[in-house]
Amino acid sequence: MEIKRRDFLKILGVSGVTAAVSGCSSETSRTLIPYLIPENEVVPGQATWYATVCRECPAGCGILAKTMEGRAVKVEGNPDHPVNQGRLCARGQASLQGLYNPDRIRQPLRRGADGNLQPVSWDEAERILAGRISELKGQGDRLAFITPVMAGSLDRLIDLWLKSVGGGKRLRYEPLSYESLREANRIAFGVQEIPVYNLQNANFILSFGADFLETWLSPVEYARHFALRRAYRAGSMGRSVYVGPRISLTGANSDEWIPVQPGNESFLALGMVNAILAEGLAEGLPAPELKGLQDIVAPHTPEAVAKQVGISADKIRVLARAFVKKHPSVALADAKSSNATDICVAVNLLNYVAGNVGATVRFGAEAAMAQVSSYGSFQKHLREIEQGAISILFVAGVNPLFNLPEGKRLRERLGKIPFVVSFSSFPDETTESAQLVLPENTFFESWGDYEPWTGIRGLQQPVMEPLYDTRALGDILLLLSTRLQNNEKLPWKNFYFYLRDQWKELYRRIKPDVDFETFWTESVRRGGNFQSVATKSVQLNPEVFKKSFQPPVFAGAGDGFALIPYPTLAFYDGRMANRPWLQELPDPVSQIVWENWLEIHPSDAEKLGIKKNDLLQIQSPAGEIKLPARISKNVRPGIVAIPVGQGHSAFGRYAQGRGASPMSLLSAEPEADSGALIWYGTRVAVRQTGLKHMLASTSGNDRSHDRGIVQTISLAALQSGIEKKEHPHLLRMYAEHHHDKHRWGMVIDLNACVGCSACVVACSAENNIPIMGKEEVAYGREMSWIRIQRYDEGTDERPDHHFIPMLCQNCDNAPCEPVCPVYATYHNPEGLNAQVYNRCVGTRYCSNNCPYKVRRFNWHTAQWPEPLNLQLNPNVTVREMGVMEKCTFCVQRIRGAELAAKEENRDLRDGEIVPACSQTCPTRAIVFGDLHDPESEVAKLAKNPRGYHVLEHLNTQPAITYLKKIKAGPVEG
Amino acid sequence: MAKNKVADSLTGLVGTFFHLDSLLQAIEQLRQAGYRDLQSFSPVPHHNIDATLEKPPSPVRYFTLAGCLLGAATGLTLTIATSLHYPLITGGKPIVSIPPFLVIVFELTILFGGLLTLGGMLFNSRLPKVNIGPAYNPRFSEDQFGLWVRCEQKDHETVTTLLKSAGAEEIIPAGQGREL
Amino acid sequence: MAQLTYHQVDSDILRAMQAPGWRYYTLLSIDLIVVAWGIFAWRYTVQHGLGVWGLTHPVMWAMDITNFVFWVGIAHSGTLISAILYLFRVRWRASIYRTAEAVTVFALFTAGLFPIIHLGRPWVFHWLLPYSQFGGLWVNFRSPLVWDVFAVMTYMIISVLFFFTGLVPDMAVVRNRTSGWRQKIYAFMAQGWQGTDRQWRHYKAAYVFLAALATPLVISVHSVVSWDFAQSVVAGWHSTIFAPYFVAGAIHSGLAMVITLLIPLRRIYRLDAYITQQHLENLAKLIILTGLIVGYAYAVETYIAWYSNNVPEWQRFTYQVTGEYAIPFWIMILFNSLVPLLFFVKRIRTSTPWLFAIAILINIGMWMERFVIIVTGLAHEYDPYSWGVFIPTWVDISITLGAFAWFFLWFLLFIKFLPVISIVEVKEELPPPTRSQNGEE
Amino acid sequence: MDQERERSWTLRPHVSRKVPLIFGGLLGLGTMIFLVGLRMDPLRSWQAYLINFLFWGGIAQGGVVFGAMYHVVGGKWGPPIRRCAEGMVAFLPVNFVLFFPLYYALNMFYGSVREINPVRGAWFDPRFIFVRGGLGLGLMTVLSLFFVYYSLRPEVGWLQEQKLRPRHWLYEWITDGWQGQELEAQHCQRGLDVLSAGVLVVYPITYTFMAFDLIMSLDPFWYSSLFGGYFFISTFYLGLAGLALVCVLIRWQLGPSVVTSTQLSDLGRLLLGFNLTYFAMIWSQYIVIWYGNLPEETQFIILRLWEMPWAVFSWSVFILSTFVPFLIFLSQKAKREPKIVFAVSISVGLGLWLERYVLIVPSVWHSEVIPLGWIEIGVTAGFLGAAVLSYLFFLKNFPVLPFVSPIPSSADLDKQHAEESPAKVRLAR
Repeated sequence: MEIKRRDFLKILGVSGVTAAVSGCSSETSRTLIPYLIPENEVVPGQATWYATVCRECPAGCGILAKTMEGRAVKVEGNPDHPVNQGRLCARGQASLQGLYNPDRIRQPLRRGADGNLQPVSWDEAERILAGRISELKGQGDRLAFITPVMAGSLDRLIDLWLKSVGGGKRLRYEPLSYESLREANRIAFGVQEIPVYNLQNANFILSFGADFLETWLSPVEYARHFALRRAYRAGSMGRSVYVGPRISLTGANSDEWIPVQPGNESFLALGMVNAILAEGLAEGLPAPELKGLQDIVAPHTPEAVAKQVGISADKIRVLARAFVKKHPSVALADAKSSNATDICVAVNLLNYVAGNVGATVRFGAEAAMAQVSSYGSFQKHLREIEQGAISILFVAGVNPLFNLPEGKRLRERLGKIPFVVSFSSFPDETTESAQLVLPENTFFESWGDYEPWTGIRGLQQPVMEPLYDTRALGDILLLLSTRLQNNEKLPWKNFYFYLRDQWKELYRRIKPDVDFETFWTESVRRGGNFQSVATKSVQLNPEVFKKSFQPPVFAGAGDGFALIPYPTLAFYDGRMANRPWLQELPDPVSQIVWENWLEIHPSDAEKLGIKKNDLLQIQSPAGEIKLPARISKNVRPGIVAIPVGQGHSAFGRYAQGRGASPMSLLSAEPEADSGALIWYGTRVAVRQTGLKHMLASTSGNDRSHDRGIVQTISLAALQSGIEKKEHPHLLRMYAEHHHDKHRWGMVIDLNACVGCSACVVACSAENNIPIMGKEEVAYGREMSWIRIQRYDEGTDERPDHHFIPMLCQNCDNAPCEPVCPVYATYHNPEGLNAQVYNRCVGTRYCSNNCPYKVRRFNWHTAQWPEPLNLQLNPNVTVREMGVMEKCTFCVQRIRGAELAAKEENRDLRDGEIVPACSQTCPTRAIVFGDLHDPESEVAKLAKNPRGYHVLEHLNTQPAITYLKKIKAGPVEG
Repeated sequence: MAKNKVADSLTGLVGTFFHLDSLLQAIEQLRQAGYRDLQSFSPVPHHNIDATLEKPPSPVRYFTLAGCLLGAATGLTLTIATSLHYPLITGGKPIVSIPPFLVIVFELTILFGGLLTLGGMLFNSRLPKVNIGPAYNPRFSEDQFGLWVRCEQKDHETVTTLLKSAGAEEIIPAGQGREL
Repeated sequence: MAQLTYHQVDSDILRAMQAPGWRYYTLLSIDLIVVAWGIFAWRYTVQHGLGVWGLTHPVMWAMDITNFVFWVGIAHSGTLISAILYLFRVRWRASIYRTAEAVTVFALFTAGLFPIIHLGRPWVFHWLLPYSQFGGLWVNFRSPLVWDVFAVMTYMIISVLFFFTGLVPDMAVVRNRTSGWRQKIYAFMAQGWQGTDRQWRHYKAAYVFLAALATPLVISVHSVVSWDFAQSVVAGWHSTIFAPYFVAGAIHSGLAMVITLLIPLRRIYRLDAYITQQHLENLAKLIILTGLIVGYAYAVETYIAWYSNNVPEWQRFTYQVTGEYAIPFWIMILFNSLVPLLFFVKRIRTSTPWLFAIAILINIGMWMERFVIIVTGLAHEYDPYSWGVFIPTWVDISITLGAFAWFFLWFLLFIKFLPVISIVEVKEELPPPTRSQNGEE
Repeated sequence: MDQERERSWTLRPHVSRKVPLIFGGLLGLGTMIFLVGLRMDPLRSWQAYLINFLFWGGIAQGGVVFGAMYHVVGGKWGPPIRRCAEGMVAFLPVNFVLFFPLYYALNMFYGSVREINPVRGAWFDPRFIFVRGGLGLGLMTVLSLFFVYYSLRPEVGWLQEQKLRPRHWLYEWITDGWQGQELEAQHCQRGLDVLSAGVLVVYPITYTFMAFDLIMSLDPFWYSSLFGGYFFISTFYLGLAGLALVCVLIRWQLGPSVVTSTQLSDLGRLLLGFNLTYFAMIWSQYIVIWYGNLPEETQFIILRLWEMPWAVFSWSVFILSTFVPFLIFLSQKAKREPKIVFAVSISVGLGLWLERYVLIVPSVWHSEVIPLGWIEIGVTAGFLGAAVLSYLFFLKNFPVLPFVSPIPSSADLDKQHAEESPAKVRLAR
């Protein structure tokens, strides 16, 4: 069968080439430098890898794009990039579906007389735009330019360009900004920055609502840190406690969840500081500082706080002690309430007294996020707009009309602007109200650089020709300036040369001992230039001693529920909602797909007589939305939580008309101190509509019913030293069969797995897994080969979520194999449970007989609307309707590596073969390798005393060993 | 009628009876008179007919046995040979896993046994036949019995009288009447 | 009263084969419409994929396989009556075995469709047949599905042979009573039968051996069918009792189906003289037996589910009793093992309406049994995350109805084209005409 | 007619005085050995006791069940065979009594089970097993006794009328309230109908639980839903073998006119049929367990089938009780030949004794030496003695040729009724 498959692939490859021949011309592609130097560029059926930067969120991870026949087919993390070190999150993996999104804007558009957008040529578009700009006659400040945080050459170019047209207002807008944190750092330490957090050194992570595993600052990096420190080493492991109104994924992965009303976090932090000082645990504080601190926290005795926050004073003391004793620890704050800055300040003080500042909280290398312009200033500009002070608005790479509260009023305001230009690659809420749309390349098609943290400069090169008639923002601006005869100010032919010049300056600054070309080539190849920056020490800023701490205030009726809108793992702020993979990716905690919901505590639901899937009307002073109910103990009573990201009115077929966006419920009033948008500042009234709306969940049952699928072990037991239990010698019904060369196997460490689901998307990308849509998934027909199963092992009071990646176990005694009448599935000599798609007749017996239920059946013919089909991996068959499919440890990668080894006639190296899931796992929870080779990592791990097989009693002898999750229990101190 | 071309001094007579006992009587009388080449026609089988004709038991059983053995052999070779020829491990079960194969063996045993049984029956009773000989009378299938006697022209009278005495309703000459 | 004469037997039985009236044609056309609808539903499936059925992950088999098992089961009583009772020299089978055997053959025609219908890619169904494919790759003889292919094929062939062998002498009768093209056909089927002593001798011998072969075969077939489930590791499927339990169940349903068909048959064609109340009562007695066995199996299954101390097994059982499929489950218990107990009452087992009603109920109950076994086993398997529910769609239902119509189509044709009662065997039961009798007359 | 009856009454096997003595001796010896064994190695003697309890009780019960079945289907082909079967009832009361001592064994057997598998512990409280087992066996015994009682009553009644026999408490009891032939015929008829049905319904249930409680559960993990069915089929098969043996002996005693060759061959055919059924039961369990490959099931099988020393036993069970009889009985002639039938039934019996042995011993016996020696032989001999004595007692007191018969079973009555039905299609004669 293998032979047959490869023949088939050759054919695919050829067709791929013909597809790619469509225009490989410009200099850019000549100036590309592949990550691994191949003999020649495009070889049919052979991959070329290019290093670039992921721009889906401000974290700025480095990625390697795998291109075949001139099209990118897969992205993986760039191992050289310090932020993500070769790993990617689900969003990063799905970035290709931005590039190949069928709803992309394919050429410039202008709004015609009939109010609809009509295609125009670039030339025409530039003419119009240039005309508009020249009308300004030097009143450049009537022009406003909104971009996200760009932290790189393009950012500077935009400033230059604005200057060249006589100045103009510049806004760096991020929906998930950290203004209060930045402000708090100024107040506490006098540095208006966002520091580096070294979670991997923190013995105790105390997170005040910071979801660092999903979206907070740099999730891939922090997930890695988190898992590293959580790993059980020398009798101990890092501990973590999550403080917040709801259990996020981060909360679910912490040892403890301390539910507090939003906004009360500050008092808890202060209470802890108070306790620490009272017990004299804070060492080395200069007397004046100590004195000042004592004054601030004096009113916040644990007892007082206990009353305010609703957790016992002893608990506060225990936490306080633990926080100091487990030095270095770290407290993180993601404050979104009306007193956000207070909270951040309080948390800063906590870190300070525990001596974490300088240890796990380091100033010096600041985060690009610090450059974000505050929501307050945004409001200011909007006011100007109302006064008609702005006549041209440029919007690039952001979608304020979706993300900002009071969307309707905003639209009206923008309506007041005579000329709105959008550079968006996709139709979205903002392009809806734009007069001119100049579609930008996706980052896969354009040059650029991005510096997420000072010194870490990712270099972004195009990995393929633009799919459509789109241009890079930089090029557009430069061409525009040519039209405006501003060449003397902006003398660059196109952005590529500007970028090079920028890096020349960098070159001069850091003076490496190579000539510029080598430096440049090397940087492009490696995907950037990475320098470490010295930590600078900070002292308390006297201003802090004058700080007074306010309780949170809420807009809306006092009896309403405090509303918690939260960005999600899959959609971030909503910008990813048009990626089908992410739409069909179950939310790890709720396991719901394709829509969003309102999360309410059972006790509240009971009061209001709300049942599961009841369609609810949620009303705030600012607006109202309708969402189905999800009743869950993941939120504390008195609050309701709604995931952000769905509810797009215009964002392509996959995002449009799904659920609703809670942002429209928020009040527009910015926070007093920092001017940040207040997320947790609204009370909403929840009412029944009497209608039902079924949510699609992939979880057949939330409990594991004593099936021992996720197994855990207590930290104590581990410390007392357990032996891997040897099974009683079993009499075999039939002789053992041998694997002559390799026996591929996998180890999955459940203690490392945080359920981030990156593996799921990676698998879809690698293995051409089709998406089915809400209705099919609701009926249980999703196609994912690997899934993150979530079991709630908790009590009635408190949920306790366990995550387990479930994929084909490639059993030695696979029950699925013998029942197949046509040998479509069999056990290959390397221990893989092979599945021969072309042989399958579709009796489906194999799936019935698979205890792990990891086989997927093609119920219908899979759909890949143009140009999504260009992403298909030519090394993997696209399955026909009526056949069974499943994971085979990425057999195509195994064969590839074996071939390579054969050509170089050497043995395979351990770690040379990496399946897509394992490759992308940010926490390195999944390890693959040859169980026959005793030196291989996987073989060693498989011997770990925590190891077990799922459903061992069925004697299926799986190739996957799971390592039990360690239950550390509540922190003690 | 190919056989009729064979001009033969031998001919046959067919007596028709309304009653079984008359038929039996006729058979006995004829056999005593030395006419051993008899052939009865009857709407139903009756052990007495076989008894009086003293026919040996049917050899069909050997066909059945042969069929069963053949089937079993086929089953074994089919399953084992094909599995060895393209050895694929499934579910850790041995390439030659006898227990499952025995199921196939069993089925084929029955199948071949059945087929050869039928074949044996057709072969032994000279079926199928294209055309029916003159000796046959449609009422033999309904409620009458017939007896065909092979005899020479000269014996016709004697045979006729014997048949008559046994109670034959009508007697007609039927050349090579043997179930042609 | 006067004895039945051979002559009368012929005319009575052949009466059924006279030209049909308008009732017959109405029935036939309605039936044909349903068949056509079923065929359309299948075509629709082939075009749009099995997604149009209610199947899902994890319930990958449901009504398709239910129908297969049900119809194979229906087939069994025919062989029981024609072969097994023949070996035990049970005389009363004579006048009903032809119908019973027809049921066998037609039920197999119906069952045989489903292994093909249920495939994801029916157009390659021939890959299931044992021949050398793709350079020497045959079928996987370890797969119960392949056993199925062999068992059902063998059963079909043997039953058809048995059926037609039994028909040969009767065909001669019909041949001799018809003329024109009809006669040609029957003459062909009669194979030139003349009823000579030699023919009878070999015929009888062959008949005995075919019966002797059919007996173990019929038991093996439903055992094999049961092993489609028992060989798996699915809790609720993997059970050693399945083979005998399914065989008993098969005969249970088959007998019910035979009764269901015999009652109208004897009424419409006035065959009470041949298919007597006594026959039906004997069938009812057999049903008591099979019903008891089935009930025993249910009980033991339950006991073992508890005794085995096996979490998934027991949870599946409780689910079966209380979950989405509780109603079918209780229908199955009630109709298959409790209702038949009514036959212990002589008044009930001798009353035609009661017989008919209960037979229908058993048919329903047995269909439900297969459905419950298949679906509940899959719906709640080992991995709770992957639990799911099967909800039938219009396509599932249409195909099922189509199958029933298909079966009755054959049966309707059978009534008109072949003698529904074995003429020869009935004659055998009569005293042969002898002089003495005539003396009396 | 009376003469004829008288003839068949006198036609009884005359057993020489020695025979009872010999078997009495065996009984005594066996009892002694058992008691000694209890001192030396209780576990071993008890397991031997259990094996024989199941074996000899099985023969007797199987025989009676055959009688009941014969009645229900309205068999006609062998009155003496039916009576020989009924005779086996004589051992059932003894067997019932022999159940009580097992109480002391159960604790020993189930101690370990309860530890390993506490969930089912209560269910395996010896007292509970003892009670439910006792009730089942008791019911079974009573039903069987009364079934035979109704079969004998008309004849004994006739005997009493004819004063052919000295008065005897047994006869007195049997013919208590005798109302004359005709009435009795009807009365006993009804009794037989009811009781035969009763026996046939209760037997499978009782023996299923015997199998589950006394054999399957000796292994704390193993279970097989078919095991109960398998065991009562096996027991019935055993009964048939025993019956065939007796029939041949009777034939040798009273000549071929009493037990004809045809009857023997019919018996042989039955044996063959149940031989196949028995094998089907084994196979249905084996193939499923082989294929499923679930440790909790396979261990039990592998240990017995593929691990020495038990493999030897298992395979000899297969050869003796399944394979050999099948081959031999394929031939028509063999079934008619008393000597061969005799040999085959011995082989079946032997095989099935070993079967019970290999089912029970490996579960409870965990030392190296194979427990097969004087204790086992002794205990077996004891049971043999008891069984034979009780059967002789029956032969001594009751006619082998039931002469007030054929008692028309209700099945026949139905058939007569059928004869009157308009159509004269004659059903089973």
